[in-house]
Amino acid sequence: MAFTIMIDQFEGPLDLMLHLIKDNKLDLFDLDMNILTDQYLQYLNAMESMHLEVASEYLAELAGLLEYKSKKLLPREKVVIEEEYEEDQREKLVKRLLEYQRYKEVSAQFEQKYEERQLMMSKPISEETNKWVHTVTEAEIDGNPYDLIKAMNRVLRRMALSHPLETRMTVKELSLDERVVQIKKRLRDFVGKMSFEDLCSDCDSLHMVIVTFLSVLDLIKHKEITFTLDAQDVIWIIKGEVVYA
Amino acid sequence: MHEHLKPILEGLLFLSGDEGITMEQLLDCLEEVSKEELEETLDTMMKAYLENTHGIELVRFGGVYKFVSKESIHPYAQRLFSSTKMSTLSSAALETLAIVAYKQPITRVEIEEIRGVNCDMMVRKLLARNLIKECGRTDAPGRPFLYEVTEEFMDTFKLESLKELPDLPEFKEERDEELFE
Amino acid sequence: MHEHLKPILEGLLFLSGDEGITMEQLLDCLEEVSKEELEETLDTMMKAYLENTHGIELVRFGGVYKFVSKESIHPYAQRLFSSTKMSTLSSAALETLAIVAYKQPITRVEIEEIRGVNCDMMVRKLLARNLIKECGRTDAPGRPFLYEVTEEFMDTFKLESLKELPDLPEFKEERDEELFE
Repeated sequence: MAFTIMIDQFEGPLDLMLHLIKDNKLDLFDLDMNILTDQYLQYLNAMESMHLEVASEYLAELAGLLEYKSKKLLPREKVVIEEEYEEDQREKLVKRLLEYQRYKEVSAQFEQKYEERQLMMSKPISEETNKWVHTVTEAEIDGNPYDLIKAMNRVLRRMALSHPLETRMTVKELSLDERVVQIKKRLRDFVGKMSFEDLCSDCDSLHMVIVTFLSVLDLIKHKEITFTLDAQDVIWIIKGEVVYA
Repeated sequence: MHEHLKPILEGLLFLSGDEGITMEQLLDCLEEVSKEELEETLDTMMKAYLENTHGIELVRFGGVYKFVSKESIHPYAQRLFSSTKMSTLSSAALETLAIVAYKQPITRVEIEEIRGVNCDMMVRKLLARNLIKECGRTDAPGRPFLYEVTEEFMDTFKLESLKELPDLPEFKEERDEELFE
Repeated sequence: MHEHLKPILEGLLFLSGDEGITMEQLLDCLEEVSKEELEETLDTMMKAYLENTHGIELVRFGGVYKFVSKESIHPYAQRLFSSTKMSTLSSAALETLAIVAYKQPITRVEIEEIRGVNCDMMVRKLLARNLIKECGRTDAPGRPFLYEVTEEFMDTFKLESLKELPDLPEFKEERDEELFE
């Protein structure tokens, strides 16, 4: 599947999801979470493979989608699936998408008004008014240095911010591929099963945890590892492919 | 109608330029005139300036009356004046502003919940552009700031007041309607 | 008469404010129009604005056409502009003063580069209020004036010397450090 649209054309994960829903003609009111999750994941993978930075927000939402999907995929006898919980999760997402869509749509009207307004111009206050302004004695001006520094702050802030509003702020983060290599290295000499928590012991940010999680999914996909969940919901990572008995 | 008021208002509004004048300022200045008389006269003037024979119009955005040139003048103004730069607002900025306008007072975290992305930088940019402002804090942990839109926001989006905001679109299930097709 | 010209001229003359527009500028801007047509239209407009229903008039001084307020509205203007907010400095004035104080000696163009808006008017206001003063010229084309703050500025802001001004914070392109909340 060819992704011709870049991630920075989206205002965030919800925007991307709305695009995928529309593109795949999904029914927002009867949302097929499987298709959405697959498409979303494919999209992010495509971005990663083009070495495009994917903002953490996208990964955070992905984690939610994957959680939903993984609960559905896991063998029923192994996990107690709470249907209600799942429906709640799905409804919650749909509600968020609907809410977001409202503001997205209405902001198009704001844009139109904004453009109209830009075409209307005015003039500065007339010089003539100086002579009346001047009737106020200078002594009445009550300035203090703090007003000055505040004013200068405003100026500098505006200058610092006058870069394109679109600049995306992302901290340089570990990529999925780099993390996969790291994890493989750690598992090479390891015997037995390692908990996901242990695997994350070197993570210093939520982003890294998510990348680790994605790496695990990737390794599972390539049948390099497999996993089990125990009664306490701890994820155990096992090297090699395990056939469910 | 109060014909004698019209030239006074026209002159004052012309002098004040883009700073404009509020109703309160006019009431202070023209003590003998009632608010109703002023509003009536200003309304009549607004209508009169909308006529094609005029190149300027009288607007009231965010409670401030001012004269502005009409859209139709813009191409000529661009030729005549060197600095008629247009600035743009990104769709991220527009989205964030729309959320604040409909939900105000609102915290940054609440904006982020709706947009699904971090809005720290965006909120600071909109504050710097004076399109939103702080309006108190909530009692929630960390006592986060509440934000609301400014008069400048109203001016920027041609709004007299927040009552003029377009209705938020409702997205409803369409399946029911399909049954009757 | 050239009715279609009237709104265009009204709009452009309004926008040109105190500076006004010369016949040459108008001819450049409205290429397809002859000088005779323009003069005729402007004459008609001058007469029309002389009517009592208007508070502004169109004048031509030294070859420059501009709108000015009529004498009759000056008493009202005096009340409006001396009573409102003029005892405090506007934020635009504060910003301009801050830039001069921190960067002096500085030209008007340099101030404009920092503020991002035309500051001609503001510089003149601050000169008129004796908060800034000329202090020589640069060698740049047009030999623009340099400005610095005055003793009166120091009094107003209760400063003994400019060294007392607080240090400026550094504004860098900030990275979002609160990505995870």
